[in-house]
Amino acid sequence: MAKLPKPDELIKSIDWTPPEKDWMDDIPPEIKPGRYCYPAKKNIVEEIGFPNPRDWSPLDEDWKLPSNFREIIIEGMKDRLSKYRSFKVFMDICVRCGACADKCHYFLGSGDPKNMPVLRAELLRSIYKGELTWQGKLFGKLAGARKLNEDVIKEWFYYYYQCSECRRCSVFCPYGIDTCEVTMMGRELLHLVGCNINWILEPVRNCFKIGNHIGIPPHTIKEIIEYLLWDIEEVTGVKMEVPFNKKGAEILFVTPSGDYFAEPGIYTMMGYIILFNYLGLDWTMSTYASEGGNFGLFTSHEAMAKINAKIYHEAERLKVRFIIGGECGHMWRVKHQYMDTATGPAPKNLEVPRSPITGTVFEHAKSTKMIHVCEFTADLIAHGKLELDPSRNDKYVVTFHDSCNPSRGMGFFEEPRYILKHVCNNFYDMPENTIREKTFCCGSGSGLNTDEFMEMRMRGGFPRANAVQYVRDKHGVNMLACICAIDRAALPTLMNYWAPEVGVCGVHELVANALVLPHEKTGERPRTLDMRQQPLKPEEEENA
Amino acid sequence: MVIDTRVCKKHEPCEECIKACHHVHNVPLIPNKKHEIKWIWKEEFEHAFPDTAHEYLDEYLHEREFIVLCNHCEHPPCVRVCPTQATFKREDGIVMMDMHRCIGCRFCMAACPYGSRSFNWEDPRPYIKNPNPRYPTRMKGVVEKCTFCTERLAEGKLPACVEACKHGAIMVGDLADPHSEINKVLREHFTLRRKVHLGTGPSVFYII
Amino acid sequence: MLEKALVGSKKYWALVFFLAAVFLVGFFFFLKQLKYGLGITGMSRDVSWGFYVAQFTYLVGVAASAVMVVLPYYLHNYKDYGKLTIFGEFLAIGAVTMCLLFIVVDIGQTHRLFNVLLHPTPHSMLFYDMIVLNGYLLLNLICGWTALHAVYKGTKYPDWVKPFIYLSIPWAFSIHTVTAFLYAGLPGRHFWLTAVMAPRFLASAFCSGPALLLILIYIVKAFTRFDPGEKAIRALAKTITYALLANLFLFGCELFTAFYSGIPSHQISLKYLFAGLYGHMKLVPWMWASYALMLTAAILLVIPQTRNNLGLLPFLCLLVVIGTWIDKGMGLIVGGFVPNPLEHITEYMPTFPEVMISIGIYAAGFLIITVLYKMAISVMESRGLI
Amino acid sequence: MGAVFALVTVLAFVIVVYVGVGIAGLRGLFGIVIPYAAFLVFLIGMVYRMIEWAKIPVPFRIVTTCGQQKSFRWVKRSRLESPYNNFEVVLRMILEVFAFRSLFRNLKAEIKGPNLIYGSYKWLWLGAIAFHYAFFTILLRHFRFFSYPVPEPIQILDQIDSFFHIGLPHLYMTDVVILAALTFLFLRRLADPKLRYISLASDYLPLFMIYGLVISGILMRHFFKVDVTQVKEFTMGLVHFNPKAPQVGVIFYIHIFFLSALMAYFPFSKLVHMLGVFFSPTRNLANNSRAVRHQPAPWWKKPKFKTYCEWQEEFKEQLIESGQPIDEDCYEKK
Amino acid sequence: MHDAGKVIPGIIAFVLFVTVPFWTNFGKAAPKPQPELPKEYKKCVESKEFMRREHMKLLRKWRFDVVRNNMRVYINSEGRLINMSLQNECMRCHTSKKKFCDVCHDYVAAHPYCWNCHIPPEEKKGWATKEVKSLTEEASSKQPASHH
Repeated sequence: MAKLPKPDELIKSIDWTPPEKDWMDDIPPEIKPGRYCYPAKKNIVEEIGFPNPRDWSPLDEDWKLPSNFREIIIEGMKDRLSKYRSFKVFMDICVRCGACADKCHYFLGSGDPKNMPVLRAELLRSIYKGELTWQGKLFGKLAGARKLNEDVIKEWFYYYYQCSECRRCSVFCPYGIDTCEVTMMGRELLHLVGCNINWILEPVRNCFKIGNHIGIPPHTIKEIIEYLLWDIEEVTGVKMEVPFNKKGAEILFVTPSGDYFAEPGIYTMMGYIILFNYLGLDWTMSTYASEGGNFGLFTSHEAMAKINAKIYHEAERLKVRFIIGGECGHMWRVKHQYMDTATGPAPKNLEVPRSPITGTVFEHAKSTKMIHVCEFTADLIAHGKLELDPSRNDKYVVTFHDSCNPSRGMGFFEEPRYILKHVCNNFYDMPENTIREKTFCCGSGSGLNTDEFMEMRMRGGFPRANAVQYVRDKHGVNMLACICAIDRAALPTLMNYWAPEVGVCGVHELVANALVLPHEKTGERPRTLDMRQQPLKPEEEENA
Repeated sequence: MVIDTRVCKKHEPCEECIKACHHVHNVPLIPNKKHEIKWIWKEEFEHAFPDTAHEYLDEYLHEREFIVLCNHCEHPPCVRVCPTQATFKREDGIVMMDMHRCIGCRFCMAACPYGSRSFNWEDPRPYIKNPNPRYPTRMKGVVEKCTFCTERLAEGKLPACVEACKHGAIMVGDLADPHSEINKVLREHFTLRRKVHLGTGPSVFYII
Repeated sequence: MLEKALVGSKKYWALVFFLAAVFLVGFFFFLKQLKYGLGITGMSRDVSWGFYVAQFTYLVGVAASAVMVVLPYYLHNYKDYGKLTIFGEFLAIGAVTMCLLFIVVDIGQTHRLFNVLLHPTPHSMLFYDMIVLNGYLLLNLICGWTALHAVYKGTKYPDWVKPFIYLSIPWAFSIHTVTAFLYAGLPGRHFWLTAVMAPRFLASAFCSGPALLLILIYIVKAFTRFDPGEKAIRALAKTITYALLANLFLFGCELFTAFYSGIPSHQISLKYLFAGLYGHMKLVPWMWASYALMLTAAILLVIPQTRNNLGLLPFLCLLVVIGTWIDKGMGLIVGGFVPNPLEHITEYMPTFPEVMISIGIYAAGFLIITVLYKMAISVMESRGLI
Repeated sequence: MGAVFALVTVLAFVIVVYVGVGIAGLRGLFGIVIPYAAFLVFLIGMVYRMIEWAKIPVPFRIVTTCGQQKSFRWVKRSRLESPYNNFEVVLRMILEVFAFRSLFRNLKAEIKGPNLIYGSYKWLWLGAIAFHYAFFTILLRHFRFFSYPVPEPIQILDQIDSFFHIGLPHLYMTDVVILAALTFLFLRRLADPKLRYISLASDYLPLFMIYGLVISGILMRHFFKVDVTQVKEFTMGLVHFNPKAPQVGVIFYIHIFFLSALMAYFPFSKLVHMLGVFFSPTRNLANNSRAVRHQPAPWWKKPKFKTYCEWQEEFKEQLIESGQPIDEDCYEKK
Repeated sequence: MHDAGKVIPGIIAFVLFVTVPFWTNFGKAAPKPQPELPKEYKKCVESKEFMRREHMKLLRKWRFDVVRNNMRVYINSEGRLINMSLQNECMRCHTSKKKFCDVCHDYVAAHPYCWNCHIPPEEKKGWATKEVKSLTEEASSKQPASHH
């Protein structure tokens, strides 16, 4: 693995001035360690059934592409141009105004000009023009057109796996051109010739075969959760329960497997469990549909649908009334924007979500019947159904990271903030141009949170981390709350690198900290520990 | 220009010069005093020469009305203040107006110590009964004043007022030419000029 | 930053729409004026400048006053004015815009406005006034905008703007000086023909402008979280006090010169304004009111107890604003024209359309100020400065 | 490179017309044949592009949400940035098309020491909006050559545009604005290294063609005068399908040729953004995909996946071992 | 086609918009301006082509020369001397503004404002239509706030 430069060296190395050389002449790209992900293993590609499985490395001269790769790609491109209006329109209408250029976190952190969204799209657009339009064929480079060759494939692989599909550029584009769509198409085309990355395909394979990204079999899931239940008992003094595969439950709860696998996601998981037990919900989890996340989204539309379909399938089998989804970014992009047309309609037994506690009917989810756990909790708080003691989070000065997908693919800004403002006393937003619809990616989105990609992760995460640094220095922020499993996995590393002393947590971890359980209310057993089993009020402990 | 006010006195209430001028130049007759346009008109002594008037003046002066018009000053303040050179001094000394250029800021009106300038507060045409087809009118929003009949001088004619005065009370000539008739008249008579102390160097002389 | 002015409370939008509506009403009357000519105003052959030019003159003063906060802050590093300078500069932007609009409506041939540029005439004071006013607008736009932009970005203002800030200080003096020269350089207008015209202009500017700024700040304070701090308000009140005293003193000098010398032409306009001439006394009550207000304000401002009473202060400022507004906005210009050079008396009062157009321009100016202030406050809020 | 090519192309246009009309006298070709042909290409090309796009389905609701979604009544939602129904989408599109909403949001990033800071940057918005509105006004103004009597609104527009009497004929304000805006749009491509890097010949060419169009128009109005009456007789002839090429200066033919070139170039270039913006799925859809059932694309097939029963079979042992319920329904069906 | 309900009206709107000049003129006769030329004079100041093209520039130059330079005689390309005056020279031959100037000006919707001041031959009678008395009343009613 490549050596990671120190933060100050990294900043100094950023130069946004592009080289004098024309970008079309600058291929194949110099594949730099720390900036690419390892290719998918041969057996995994085989198991998924994708073409051209082989052992190869991007550092090799020969990528062992199929001999007819040009035809494959061009046919694939034609096919997609006729299926996705977004793709065709985005190929046609870009005026290269450059408004998107300095909006991409990977560009801001790396200065690599091909990370400018306009140019990332141009990598594909130039082939579209050169191979599929007469203008391009006739005028070539003057019309921004070029021919497809192996070097172009290398370039695509390098740069379409340096895009986290965060859609920040799309916010600023006067025509709403969404580089995410272009990257998705680029990746789909690359799959056709067997150029894919392991960090994405292995979870996809696991999801297909076992039920979740990490590949935890059903009995292990139960074990893990039981461990968490013990921890909960340790902290709260209450023995809680998590029903599995319970038929006839009212609610099916789905959350990314990251939440029951690793810190700090597990604390968020504990948060859900405490909340649901506090409310006495009739809920269940599934060890079959045990994945809320969806790495299929980073693979292809088909893979995405295939993973997502399990949730409705399970909801139908369990005869639940509606579904609650946990805190996850790209999961919610799928649930919000794709679920309906990709795997809908929702099975008949599902009803329009209605909070059993407050009676609120979630009209805005009346078709997909699935609500975000933050929506659920915010509604509870708004109706005064939760007894909260925000001072229990007083050791934290909290800021909130808007995850890309719920922000720009859903419009989900107020609900989590509303919760945070009720469960902790010290909340500060980051500077306005780095949050909400202008939020920055953690640097590791869309399946790029792998260790070999570390340099690019730190570079891409620089804008986000820099904003955290700002509130850390200004308001003493020491906790970065988020509603995304990838964030929870990627941000601790990022914070460690750029903004040490800032922790990462899910919103529901803080909810659970603040939630006053009935016996705590009576003073039977005051809570002294937080979800992490650290003292709630460190100073007092020391003084005592 | 020299005006022999003694002649005028004899022929009161003669207004031939005013009538002629205002007709030739299509000067409108606007009943509203505030919007009046005047190129040449009559004033009493205390108004025409406010700083020369005093209570012991002869009745004779009080009875008289004096013809006043633009003085075509040697150092015209109106020219100095005009921001567009719409009013300018020609080489021959005539202070001229370029109606095509005037923006109607009325700075010249504030600057002129003789009240010689009029502004078109409204469209003058409805107030012109009998226009002279050989001369243009003005439009609303510009300042105008006596031009010493440059259009007539160019044709070798005398200014309209001079020509109209049957009694020869008004005469014009070249002050720069020491042998001109006008210089002779000025040498022979004691004359007054209006507000000389302001340093504008008015070129209209009054024989009292 | 402009986007910050596009989101706001209902009250903010109510104000914006109200001002815009008033502006449109004024604009409607301006179209009538364009059609009919300036004859729809109360101006006349004798009083050829009126309300418009008077408002212009007054507002140049308001604009110039920005320097009273800019100078202590940037030159003397008077930190307490830190939050206030941007508001001063934005008030200047609004005021200069109004000045320019008053000139536009006062011109008889609006179409030919650009003749001033097409035929530049260096011997005309109006030419210089055009340069200094537009220059001052530009300087304040650059300085105010960049300063606010720095707040927006969370940085210090860039170095390149410093020369512009320093330039804006003498420039502020120049705009009012040159405007005074418009009047002071005319032969035959004895009321204006005085060497203390420019100092008088500056003195009245430096009390009326900061007074208006203080009133606006009080309004802003009442509706937002913005607070410039008591120290800043007190300091500004002192500036107003001294400038007001200077203004009254200079007027006293005028009175002395005119009446001790006994020269009639120097007295006559003053007599008209304060006592009336031959029964013409339309402006007499106004002028007495003006000086009564200024004197009252001066006395109360000089007494430290009343000056430091922060509840009373805005009302004292209001007295200053109204007093100087009448003095400069009515008396000074009209007084110069009555009696006319031929010593006829034509009185002047603005007509309804004339007042409506003027109110429309004030609405436009305050709309600009509202939008700029809203922007400044939102930017400061977003950085947690207020 | 691209800029030089575009410049050479545009100069070549001028030379072609100069030779064609000035020397060879091919007035009919340059005045009638080419304009008609170019207009046809424009009309058919643009309609073809729209049909081409419309034939492609929009399989997913990929709205870019820039504001709060509709959820609870007590949460203030953003109707414009996160439209929930078609009416709100129309509002969003109006803002986008008429006010360039997204460009208005533009920021400029800057690294200062260890900090990444974002400044407001609305110059591009200003340049773009000035250019487009000026162009549109000029287009409308030209309607005076295609109508008789000229409709009152067009005449009023003309008078407002030439409100300030500068020169004779009066200078149009839009002419000044469009020249300034074009110059800005051009210079920014040269001055910013990032933009220079991404700019292609096809980015400079339309700019230069519009430059040519505007400059030839201004020259014709103010300097190399042509008999405007003859020009109007000709343009009226065009719309009555009875044109006679006018005996006027070459400058007029240069103007017409630039216009023709631009029209013909339109459907095949990035200029189709004029219509494409209406087809952009991230902007023209409502953010209501959880609330309303939308039709999937016709080609879309429901995915095949491992069903629960298949999965249960595979993990039956572990399920029983860990005490998780076994779904008996799986066996009943068989 | 997808979204035909929106796309087809869109296409129709587009086509209608860009073809405005064609369909608004459809069925109307193509007009041609016929300015009335003086019968007794054959030659204008300069050639017909020059005058059609550049008369506004020429008049502008004249106005500058006469008013500002006190030059009143124009020497044309043939060496002929001409008195520079719109009102007194041009309109001597072109005896009608309506039948000459306005014909083309109206046709191309050009509205020069020369005639705000200069008097066209057919308007010799003047414009004072109102009685002086009513004018006085009107004027005083307009100035309610002021009187002498």
